[in-house]
Amino acid sequence: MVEIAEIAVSAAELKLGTEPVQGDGVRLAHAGPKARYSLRARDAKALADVIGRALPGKIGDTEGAIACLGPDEWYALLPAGTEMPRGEGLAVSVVDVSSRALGLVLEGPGALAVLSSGCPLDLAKMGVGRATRTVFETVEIQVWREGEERWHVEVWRSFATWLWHAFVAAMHGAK
Amino acid sequence: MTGFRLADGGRIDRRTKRNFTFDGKARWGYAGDSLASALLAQGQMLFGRSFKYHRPRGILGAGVEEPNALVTVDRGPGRKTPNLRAPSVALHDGLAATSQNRFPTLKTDLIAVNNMLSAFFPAGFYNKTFMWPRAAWEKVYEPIIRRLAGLGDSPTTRDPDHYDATYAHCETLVVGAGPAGIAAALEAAASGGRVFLIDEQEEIGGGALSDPAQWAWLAEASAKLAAMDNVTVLPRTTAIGHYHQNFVVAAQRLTDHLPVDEAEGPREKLWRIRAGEVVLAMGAIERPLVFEGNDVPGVMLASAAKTFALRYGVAVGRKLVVMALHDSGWHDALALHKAGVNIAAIVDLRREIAPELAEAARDARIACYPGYAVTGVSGGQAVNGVTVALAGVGKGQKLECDAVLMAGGWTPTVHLWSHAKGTLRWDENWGAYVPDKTHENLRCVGACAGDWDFGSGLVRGLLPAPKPLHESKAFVDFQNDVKARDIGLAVQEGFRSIEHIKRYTTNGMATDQGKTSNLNGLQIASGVLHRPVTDIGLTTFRPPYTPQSFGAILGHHKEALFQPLRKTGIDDWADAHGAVYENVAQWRRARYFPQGSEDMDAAVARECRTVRSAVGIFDASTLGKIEVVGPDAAEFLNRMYTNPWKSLEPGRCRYGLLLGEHGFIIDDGVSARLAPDRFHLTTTTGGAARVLNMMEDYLQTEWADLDVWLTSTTEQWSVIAVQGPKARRVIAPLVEGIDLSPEAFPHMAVREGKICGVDTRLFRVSFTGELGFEVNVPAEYGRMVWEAIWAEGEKHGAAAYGTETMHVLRAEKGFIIVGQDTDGTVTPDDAGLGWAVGKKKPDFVGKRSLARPDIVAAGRKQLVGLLTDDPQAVLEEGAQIVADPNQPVPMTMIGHVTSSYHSATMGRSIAMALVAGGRDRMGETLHIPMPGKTISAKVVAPMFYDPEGSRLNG
Amino acid sequence: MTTMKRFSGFNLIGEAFRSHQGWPEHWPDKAPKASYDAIIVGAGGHGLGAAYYLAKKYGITNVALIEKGWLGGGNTGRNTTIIRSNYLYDESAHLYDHAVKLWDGLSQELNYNIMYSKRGVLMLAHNVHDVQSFKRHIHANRLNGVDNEWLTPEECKAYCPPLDISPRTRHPVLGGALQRRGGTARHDSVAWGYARAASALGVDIIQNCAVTGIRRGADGAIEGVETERGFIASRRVGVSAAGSTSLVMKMAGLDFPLESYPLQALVSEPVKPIFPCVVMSNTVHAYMSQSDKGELVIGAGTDQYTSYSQRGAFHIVEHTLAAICEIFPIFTRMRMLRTWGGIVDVTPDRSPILGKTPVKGLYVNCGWGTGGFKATPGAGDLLAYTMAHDEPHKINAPYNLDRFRNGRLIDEAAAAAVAH
Amino acid sequence: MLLIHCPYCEEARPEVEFAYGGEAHIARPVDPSTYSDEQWEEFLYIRSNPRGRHHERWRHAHGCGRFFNAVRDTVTDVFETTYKAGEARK
Repeated sequence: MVEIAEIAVSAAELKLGTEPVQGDGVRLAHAGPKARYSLRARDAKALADVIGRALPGKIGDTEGAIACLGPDEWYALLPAGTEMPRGEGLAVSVVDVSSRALGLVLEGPGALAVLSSGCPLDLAKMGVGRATRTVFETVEIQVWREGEERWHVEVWRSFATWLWHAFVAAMHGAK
Repeated sequence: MTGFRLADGGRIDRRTKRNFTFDGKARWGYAGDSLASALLAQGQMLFGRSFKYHRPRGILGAGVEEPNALVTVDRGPGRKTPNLRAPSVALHDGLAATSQNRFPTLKTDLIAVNNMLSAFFPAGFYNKTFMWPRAAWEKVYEPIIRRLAGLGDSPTTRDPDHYDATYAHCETLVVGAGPAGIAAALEAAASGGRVFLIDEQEEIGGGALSDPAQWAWLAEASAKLAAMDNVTVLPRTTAIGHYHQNFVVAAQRLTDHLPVDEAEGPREKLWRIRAGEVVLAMGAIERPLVFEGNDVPGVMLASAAKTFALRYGVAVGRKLVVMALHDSGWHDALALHKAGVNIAAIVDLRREIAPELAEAARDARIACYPGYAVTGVSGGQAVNGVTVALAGVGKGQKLECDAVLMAGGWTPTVHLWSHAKGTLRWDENWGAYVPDKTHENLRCVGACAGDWDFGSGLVRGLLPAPKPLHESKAFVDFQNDVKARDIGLAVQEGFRSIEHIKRYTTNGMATDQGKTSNLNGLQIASGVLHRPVTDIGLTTFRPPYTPQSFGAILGHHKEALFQPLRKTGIDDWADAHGAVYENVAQWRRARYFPQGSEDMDAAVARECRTVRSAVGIFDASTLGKIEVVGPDAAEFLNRMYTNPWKSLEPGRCRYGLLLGEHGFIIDDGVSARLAPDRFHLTTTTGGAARVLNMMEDYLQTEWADLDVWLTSTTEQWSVIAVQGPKARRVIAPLVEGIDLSPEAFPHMAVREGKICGVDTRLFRVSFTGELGFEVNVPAEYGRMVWEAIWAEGEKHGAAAYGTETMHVLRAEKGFIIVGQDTDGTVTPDDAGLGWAVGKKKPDFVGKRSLARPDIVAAGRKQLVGLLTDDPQAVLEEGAQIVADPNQPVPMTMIGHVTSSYHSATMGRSIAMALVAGGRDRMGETLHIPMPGKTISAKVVAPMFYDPEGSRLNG
Repeated sequence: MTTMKRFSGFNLIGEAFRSHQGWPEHWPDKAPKASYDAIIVGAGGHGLGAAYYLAKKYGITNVALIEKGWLGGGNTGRNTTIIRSNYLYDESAHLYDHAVKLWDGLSQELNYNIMYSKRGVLMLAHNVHDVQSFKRHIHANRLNGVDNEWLTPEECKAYCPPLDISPRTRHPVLGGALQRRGGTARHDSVAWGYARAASALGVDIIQNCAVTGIRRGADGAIEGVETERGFIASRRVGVSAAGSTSLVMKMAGLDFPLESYPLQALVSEPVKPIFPCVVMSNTVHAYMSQSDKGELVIGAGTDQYTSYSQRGAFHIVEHTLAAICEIFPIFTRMRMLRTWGGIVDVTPDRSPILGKTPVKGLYVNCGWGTGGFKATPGAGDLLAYTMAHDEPHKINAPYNLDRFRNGRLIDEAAAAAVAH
Repeated sequence: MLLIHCPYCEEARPEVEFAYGGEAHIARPVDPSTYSDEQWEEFLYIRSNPRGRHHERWRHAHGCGRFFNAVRDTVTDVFETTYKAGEARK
């Protein structure tokens, strides 16, 4: 006789955590509001001139809170409210995506393990100051290694709730 | 010794007793015991019943190769696990195990009658019968077969346990922690790289665990490994498969070895390991011998008996006879003798035995029968003797004993090697397949590489058969009850390849996946076919190495975390206001907002009336959005979309229609030109990712010369649609810096300014036919702005509406929904959207396909409106349309209903449909045959309300 | 002709008393003759069926069936054995229902129990779009005379108790489309049954004989095939080589609209009966049944890239089992016993190509993607018909190569297109 | 899960970051209207589908976002090389 118990919590009932979660050697918290810009150009110099900031030259490098994500793509993660010129008419693309993503921060000696529970990259080999787009299981994220034991994770707003709880599950050994 | 427990020895902790039950009876063992060793210690010989004949079966092996002793372990509600191998179940207090596949009890199994009738159930018997009478297969025979088959019982409730999963990376992964594996790990670790050493057993050591002489070394090596921080040692961890480029998946058992009340955290953990180099040290599995009675409980592998005695301190019998084809049988016999187990005799088909072995046996007063073979075993549920004969022929003589040990040689464990598509080579000295070549950075060490001194043996590991093969009752695959004669029968019936023989006899297809039967089957087949083993082929090993719980494989992906459910920034408000939701792509969207006891129809009717008469507010945030920026933005869109874009002025919007290169509609949406070099595109909710990827594809690979870039802004914006005659009045008080007057802000225009003090991109667009605005604000302000608009709206009798009302309102205007009114086979002209195709444009994605013969042919299905003769009859979406309702089945269908609703506005039902030659059928009456009745409807233009569009101006 | 000893319970008992020594070979292993009236390339279920029906229905018994490996060793022996015909378009419904009609009674016709079990195939709807799409199927099927009925969630649960119909699941079950005549059959038995019956009718089954070339005459027409065992002449050659079809067609100078992808499937350990039917869910991406042996038989997805390696990625299995346990949560403690991979040949509209080719005397049956098993008898019969008459039967006429030029595609998958 | 060397990121990354893009070096005609139905069919649908060396497109969709080309053996699934879009067929 098959009897299927109701699930304790459904996907619809999950809520994005607001308070930091302290796990065994790792802390999960929100990064707080940021200004975010997607920056595109064939010619890095032209783009740098438009925004008046230096750009990292190599994919995966960061400089002044700007990461190089692709050969013609940079991503700026700046203090909330930071404005940026759009460079109208020039062969560049500056798009404000401040509200598109949320930033989550994993910090502590256990942070690497939590991130590795669903991210297939060899993160231990990722240097401090490096950043990349990748995935956590099926969800696209950006990983910024801000310190030996500090990882900033960018995730699109509507995936944040799932990711938050996936992190918590990994922190608590999937309990 | 008490029972069968030896006076001393073994790695068990004799000071710590463990209480458990088997088939409900109280039993006990020691810490460090396996379920098998604890039961053997108490004289339990009978462990299970075979799959087909329900024959009584005992222990064959001491590890994962065990085919017979399968049990169900019950760890409480929802925690029952069938088909576990007794030798691999660690003993703990409160362990509750039951035997399987018997009715009613293990000792008296009525279905064992199958055994008497076994002559009627040879290999492939089910192909030969159960065909008459025809209906009886499903009604009678199949249900019976299903009930008899199947081993244990499936769980029947939700599993309360959780499972963990992770990725891991290392320079060297060593699979198997026997002496060879440990040595490889130590060597790799010295170089400083990350090393993983994993082993399926309770503790590392492998074969060394059954050899006290190596324990000191083992303890030392274990300590050394534990002390190195670049080494991760994982016991109770089985490498289940090797995948491309040294991606090895392993499962760690975390709690099943603990009493239920001590089990905390996940039950198992899945390790997805990417390794630079993989070293396989998985050892070898001893091969049983094929002789009459080789399945009587008490007949087992010599290596198993050795493990039970030396690792667990258990004698598998009081008087043992060893049947050897291989020196390892002698070594094991001598080791057992040394451990205090009574070895009555060693029988070996070989006439010449290495002198030092023969001598040692003599010193141990073990009777030796060189040149002899076992020809039969006496005993039913336990062995009471064996018959041995010179060269295995003739009557022979009976030797009394209560256990028979088989030493038939060794089979290297090459499973993972084969998963990796590594090739195998037949090794004459081993009489087995050993690793040959691989394109992975993968190597085998120790026994699984064919590199281990077992001494010598007869390479063709078969005993002479006293009877002709077709009479042989000797077993090859114990669990599946495959006898030597079944393999003979398969060959006799024309099966030549081992794949066919395996499938016909089911040899090697049981839960042990042929670990002890594949090679014997192969050798028997090669014997009958008089062809070398290598001509018969080898069945490929497939993951997993041993059966693996689904739970660990799906890891965290269950229940609430199975898949993300995307919600908009306004979702909470909808929830608080009683929204009923529907799932669209990964999102959930409010479908309608019932008030009081309203059902969907009532709620939707009210929402529609409110929008048409006053104003409605709708959360459109899930629509896909792409910001297209760069000097060539307009040129790019001109090439992607069917309609012209270059002429669109900044500040204006345009409906865009997107085709696949095959010419069929795949997406649509209204887009705005914010500046000469900047567009704000919208796509369907489900199409967002697909469209962006498609555009990137063309941009990067076909038109790389264009200076334009695409950025997804779907989640940057919350989108609030305010629709209805009072829309302007609702937003006016909230908007700053935008002149909302019709003159300054016409239909299909866009303005940037502020609303509620927040930056907004304000669109004047309408998917309802009413005066309408779509308010785009940064996502985190969506909820605040929505509430402000709602507050204003309430002053004008506004209603919040959901997707269902949105669908009705747009249908009243004949606007299509891609994916509902189109289905991937519809062209712009089919959908009545010919006007949206730039006739003068030389090219756009999909244009060429629109000129293909069948696309320009007459009679294609075209989108039309339908009005039922009975205005209250609402057609079912998906209902099929015919011209002649009285024709016989199969009928000629000329189309189907794509959208159908009751329109409160029109006070009647309306529908849209794709109908062959539809636009030439205006006014024609068509028929929709439904179960029990046929509905008639008139073909009309797909535009039911305000055809002149006057309401757009409020 | 070889004589075929009849299979029956009576003969089985009789043979039991002489240790079954009287059973002859299912099919004698033949060496190729110099020429045949017809050659079929590929001894999977479809090719075996074609050979059988050529001899049985269309009077062409001088037939060679050549196979590069062992018969039934490809997708026939690697699939999840699902049989159904509740397809949307008339062309598909007629094609698959032709097969289902032949499945019925096939055991008796072949005198070989292929274990066709009408357990019912239940397709789950999880969102409004699924419901619209399935209703469209059901109405079309009804007017085509194909059984397919709508079940409420409760009726789905009653039909398949392990199903979780709680509205709180990620993809709640809103209902289902049930075809009661759908079900499963024993894949190996189908191949062996056809092989035995075909060779009894005079068909030469030639295994381990790969085709190395296709010989065409001055007029371009087929003259025969080059094989590892020499040239075999015939003016009629039917290719039914699944994933290898592109390669064989190249030998005839034809490029095909085909790509071959890895498809994985898996089974659990056997357990007592728990799962009474076949359940499919396109939205959650899972389908499952339980075999007579007791194994849960689970179909996984294809990998994203083309490959002939018969080896898939593990994350495909992860996603499949997550989907299975989402719909059937009682199975997380069940254990995966064996996984395997096949090579599926896919056309641009994911419907098969079955008919003539631009080369006179060369016929083709391919592009069945993940759905070939259910069509086995129908595909065999229609390929045989087409070869015998040098023109397609009206059922397979729409499945021609021209459709990729003129745009008359038969796209069932597109018809279930992703929604708004 | 394959490991794929991205010629832009210049490192090997896990397959789940990538999206397969079908056969490579099938250029869309500059003016499709000049194509006959047969030529258009070939462009749209005809694929080489070889057993062995296969030129194919991948997109590092969840990485640098770029499309690139690869040569992979479809029997072993081993990558021979990967190279940037626009570079000559290898």
